[in-house]
Amino acid sequence: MRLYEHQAREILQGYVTCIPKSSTIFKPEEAEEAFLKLGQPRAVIKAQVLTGGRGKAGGVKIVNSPAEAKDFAKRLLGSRLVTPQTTPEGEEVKALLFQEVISIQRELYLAFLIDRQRACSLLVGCGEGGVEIEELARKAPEKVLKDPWDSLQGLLPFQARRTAYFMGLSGSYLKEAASLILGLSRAFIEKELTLLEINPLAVTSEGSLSILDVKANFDDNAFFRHQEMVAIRPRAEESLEALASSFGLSYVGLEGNIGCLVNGAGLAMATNDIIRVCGGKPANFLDVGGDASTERVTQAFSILLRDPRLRAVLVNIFGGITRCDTIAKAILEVLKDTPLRIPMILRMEGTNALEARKMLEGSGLPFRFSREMKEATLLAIEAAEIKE
Amino acid sequence: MRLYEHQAREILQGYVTCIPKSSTIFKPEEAEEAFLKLGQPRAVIKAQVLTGGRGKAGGVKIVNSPAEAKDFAKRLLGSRLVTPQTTPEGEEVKALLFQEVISIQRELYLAFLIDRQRACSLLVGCGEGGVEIEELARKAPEKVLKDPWDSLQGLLPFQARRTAYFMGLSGSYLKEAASLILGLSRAFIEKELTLLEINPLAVTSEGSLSILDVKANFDDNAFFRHQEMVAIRPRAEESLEALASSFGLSYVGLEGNIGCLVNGAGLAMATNDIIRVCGGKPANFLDVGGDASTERVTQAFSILLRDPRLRAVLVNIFGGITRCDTIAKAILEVLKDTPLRIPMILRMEGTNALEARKMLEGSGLPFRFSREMKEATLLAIEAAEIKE
Amino acid sequence: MQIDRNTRVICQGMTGTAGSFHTRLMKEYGTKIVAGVTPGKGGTFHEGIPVYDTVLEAAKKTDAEASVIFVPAPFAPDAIMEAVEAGLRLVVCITEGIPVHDMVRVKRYLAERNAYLIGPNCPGITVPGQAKIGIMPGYIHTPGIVGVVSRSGTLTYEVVWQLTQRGIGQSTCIGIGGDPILGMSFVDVLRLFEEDSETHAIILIGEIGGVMEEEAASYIRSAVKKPVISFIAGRNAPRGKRMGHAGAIIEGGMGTWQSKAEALKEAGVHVIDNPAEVGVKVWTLFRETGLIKV
Amino acid sequence: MQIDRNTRVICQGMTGTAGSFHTRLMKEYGTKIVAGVTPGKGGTFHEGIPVYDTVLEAAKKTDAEASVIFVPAPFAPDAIMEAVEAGLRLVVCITEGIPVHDMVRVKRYLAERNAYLIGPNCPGITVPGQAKIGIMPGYIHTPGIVGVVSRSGTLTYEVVWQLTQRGIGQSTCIGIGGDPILGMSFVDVLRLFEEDSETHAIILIGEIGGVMEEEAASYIRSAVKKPVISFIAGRNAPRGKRMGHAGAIIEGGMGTWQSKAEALKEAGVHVIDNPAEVGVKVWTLFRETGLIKV
Repeated sequence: MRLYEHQAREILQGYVTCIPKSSTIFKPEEAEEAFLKLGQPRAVIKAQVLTGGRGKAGGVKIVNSPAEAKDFAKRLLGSRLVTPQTTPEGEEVKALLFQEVISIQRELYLAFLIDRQRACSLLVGCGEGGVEIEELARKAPEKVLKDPWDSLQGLLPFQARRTAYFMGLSGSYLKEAASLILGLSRAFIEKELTLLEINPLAVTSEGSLSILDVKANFDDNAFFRHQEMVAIRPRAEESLEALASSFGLSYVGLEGNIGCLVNGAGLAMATNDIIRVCGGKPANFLDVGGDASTERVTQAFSILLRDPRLRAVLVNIFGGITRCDTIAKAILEVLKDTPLRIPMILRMEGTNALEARKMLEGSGLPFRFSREMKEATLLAIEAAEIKE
Repeated sequence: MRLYEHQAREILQGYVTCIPKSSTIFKPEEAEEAFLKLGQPRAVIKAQVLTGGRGKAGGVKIVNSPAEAKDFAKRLLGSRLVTPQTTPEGEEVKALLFQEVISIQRELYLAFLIDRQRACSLLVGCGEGGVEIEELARKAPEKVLKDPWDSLQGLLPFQARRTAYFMGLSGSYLKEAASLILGLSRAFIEKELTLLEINPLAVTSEGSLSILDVKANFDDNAFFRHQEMVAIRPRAEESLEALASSFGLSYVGLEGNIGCLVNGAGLAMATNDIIRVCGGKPANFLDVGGDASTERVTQAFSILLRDPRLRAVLVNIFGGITRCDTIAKAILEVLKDTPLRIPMILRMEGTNALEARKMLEGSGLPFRFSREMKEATLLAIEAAEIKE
Repeated sequence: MQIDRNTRVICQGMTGTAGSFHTRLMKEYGTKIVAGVTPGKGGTFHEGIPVYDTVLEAAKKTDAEASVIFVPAPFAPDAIMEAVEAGLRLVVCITEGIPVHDMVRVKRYLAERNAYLIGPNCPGITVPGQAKIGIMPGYIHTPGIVGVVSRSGTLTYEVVWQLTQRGIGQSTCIGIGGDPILGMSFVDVLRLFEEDSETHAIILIGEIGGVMEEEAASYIRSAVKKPVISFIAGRNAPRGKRMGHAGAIIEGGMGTWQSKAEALKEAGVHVIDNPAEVGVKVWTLFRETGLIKV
Repeated sequence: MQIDRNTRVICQGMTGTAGSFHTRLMKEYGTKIVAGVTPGKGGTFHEGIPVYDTVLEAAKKTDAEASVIFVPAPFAPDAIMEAVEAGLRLVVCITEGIPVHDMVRVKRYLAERNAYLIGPNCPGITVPGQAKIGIMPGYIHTPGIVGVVSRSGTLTYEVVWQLTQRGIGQSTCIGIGGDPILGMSFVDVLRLFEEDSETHAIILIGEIGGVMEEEAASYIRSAVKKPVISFIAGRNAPRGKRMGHAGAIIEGGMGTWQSKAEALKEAGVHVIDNPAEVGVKVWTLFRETGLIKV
């Protein structure tokens, strides 16, 4: 789960001290109060979206009065911000962060993530921060320190100091940065983040450090230990993706017209690949996962069928821990309430595939069956074209 | 720091659930209320002392009424409990624990400690508990499981289950014991205990587990991280040992008449040894430690000189990180206020020994000097005998 | 790591729904499931198999060498460590949804011990005609000369099934799992396949993300003599919204389909584009290289 | 582990009171102190010696091989790990009062790395006439053939001084420290002494408590050919009030003066009773065995 900047700040509160004063608003009416609460002549307002490039897209502004703040809030809240990293529809702005204006002397970069290869935590530090960091890392990799560390020992204080030193900090900055880095490492472990990025970390004109922006990812598998994360989980009604996620499904909307329902991420990607290879366009990626219960698959189908652009549905199931009869049962369950208006091509193989086929054939509904992935794909593409 | 049973119970509260209901009193007037608060027809009252064998010494009793409770409390509070493990003077009873009476079906044994050789934590479990455990461990070592574990990983759940299984527990007991053992392991690590012993752990007639007695040692070096332990640290006025400990000194009262002040535990023991070998009797063990400040040594001297039994004082200092001139300064400091009524034999060698000797000789006070440990010892013994 | 019909396997979490179901299927396939482990249920029987409280006890009593794990994610890391500590040389963890920080700890634990872990979030291992330890459908396999290794579950079945339908048998099929942190990696399995006298060719099924395929490519280039055929899923996957710069800084351009496909091709691997044509492409290739004689 | 006048040593915590004082004494003795480390004071000079922010930087710039640590107990475990991680092959930790659970973690860290740790809570190591890394008074030493190893600080000085006064020189003196968990143990040092061509006899100064002397005895019996003389402090120490049964269960009768003395005697060690007579006893013994010729 990607965290909004204001959520990430909230989480860091217990771990580090150098977070600028801020507050978050969800309605334009709250803008003036938020501005006044900061108690400063100016405030920076930042659109809360889960995408980069918001600055250049007009999602960040320094305002000089409550009125100006309200104006900007009115304009931005509820609008859709389009950045180079979003789809053309952009992302809706549902919250704004009001923050005190920090005068920056120097920008630094810090990040924590999981090192998959070495199976450990990784601290990344750089003496230069900002949006050009990737470019810098490519051109001058020696300027970026990548320090693997042991989650069991925790990041050691000397590692934190070493990184701070590498970032060009000395004297009191060295100590302040080391304690900041240690605090972040604890947040990374205790909150089970898979990414924690501070960019930029500012050296302020007042001579201290300040976290200007935070990006954080929480491990969805760890919800069972983190009620505080469950509390801020996107609500199911916010989007199809969120709805799917609330049932443990992985759903990504695409731009085509063939709805796909597949078990397993690899097979789901391969199914999207083959539709493309054969000349069709998938409308979504939908993985019902391993060990899918009837209820989960039922939800998957009803989410899938909500998409008005669909011209055909391709179900590609290779049973393993997921049993094909479970899928069949779920399909019949959904179609009891929702009549099927578009062709559905079913390809089922693996555990209990025969039982599933029998159940579906017995239903009298107009399914088309195939035992081959390519044949099923071609049938789906054909059906989608006819319907169009 | 050894914890009283009631303090150890307090500490375990956040970690485990199966602690019997109890309350602690410090005055006889509180006895009736404590009895009534338990809300049961009977209560077991236990003297809070830092020594074993209190049961046989009359420090534990089951009472059947508030009046009986008050009676027992009056008799015990303020008295000195003598057990085979105390000095003949015994240990003063300053608090009583009132606990619900548990009906015991079976007694088990659990302990956590530091394994010095392997430099790790050690879990000890046995299917038989009670006071005969040492005997059992000697006669049938295969009945005692000693399971080393990694403090970094923490005790792993399967290790806890394995130990519970070894202790002969199964079914719901297995799970309850495993979760108890895990809770205790967390307390052991988080509270920086060097010993945590549950003996006996009872299987009750009601079919659950119950911690009947707890012994715990806290690592004195870890006070800087544990304000909650600082809060229950014995107050300096409680005993000479506590007073010494409050200044970071190690003081143990003995039965002789030669006061010893030495730097370093090894040399302090060796000094006591040589006094014995030469026919004298040390009155105490007093190690001023490494890196002794003037203030610390001043306190050491004034604690030492409070002992009315002293007939001579032997100061044996071999300077290393402790500088002899620091010691000399402290001696002169103390003797400014407290006139020296008994002979003091000074043996100083090592870092800044010459400077120290000069300072002391210049004071005009009646010190006797020696550069040899044996000679100094003989002088002290001689002095103590004359004085007597 | 020799797995066959005599390999004695215990099942952790056997008394749960998935554990029960797949224990039955494994037994039907011929796998020797000798015990189950469910704490608190020791002393009972399930599906005719004895259940123990601890893996240590189960392993001692049954002389087991391997374990397959179906316990829920919150308890699976402990189950893995318990199996390894009890001396089992192969542990297959089917469980999906284990938090990544837990797996970091498990890997740390494994690094100091001597055992193979397959998974988690994997279909397991099948030696066709001998034994399957995991959840792969049994009938899709047929004995033969191809070693199959895959990060995916169901996509593996798809590929194996295509092979079997065209008469191409498999020596061993291993699904290493789809999680960020895994027990055995592609390289670990490639090493075994290269050494295995039953395996004459290798199929590697990858996915976008991570750099495991790139590592495999570099290992193949240096140490694998047997022919390798590969399919990488996700060529047309939507580029996920990026979150910060850290991932890009670390992977440095790797992780994409292009990066993986190029690395593998440079290592002499045949990279196949159409997932439905793996079987037929392998068949053609084997004809050309003489691995199949007609 | 070769220490001599050319060994380049850094001092962690050099800018503190004890660090400053003993750095001066070490330099006076002839030890090559090449740098100090105090985070936040990098770039300055102290006692004419350059100070760095990190050990890594100090080690790189000065080519140091060893470190001596005077930093306060709460920060000392980190200082030890920093020194080891920076590649120093010998770390001497003088600091006393490190919590035991911290040292457990440090030992875990050291187990996976390649360095000698002496201490904590120890006087350090002196090679008479060459260098001292630690806080032993310099003048008590004289070069010679006896290796001294001890768990005690000041008692070591006492014994070394007795030797020197009787003209018996030392090859190396090592105080391993008095804490429950230590870097080098008696056995580690005995191994070095046995291999060291400069050392012809060994003095071992023990204390009651723990089982390190018993371990040493068993090692001496199996692997030490050189004569060993020992004094164990605490024969007349009051038996501390016992707390629970766990200690007794674990040590199983070991840890007492009797247990240690007997074990050492059985291993052929000369155990001396009077701490004031170590020097004279050693002298007599050396005369008898020909290690001193008159």
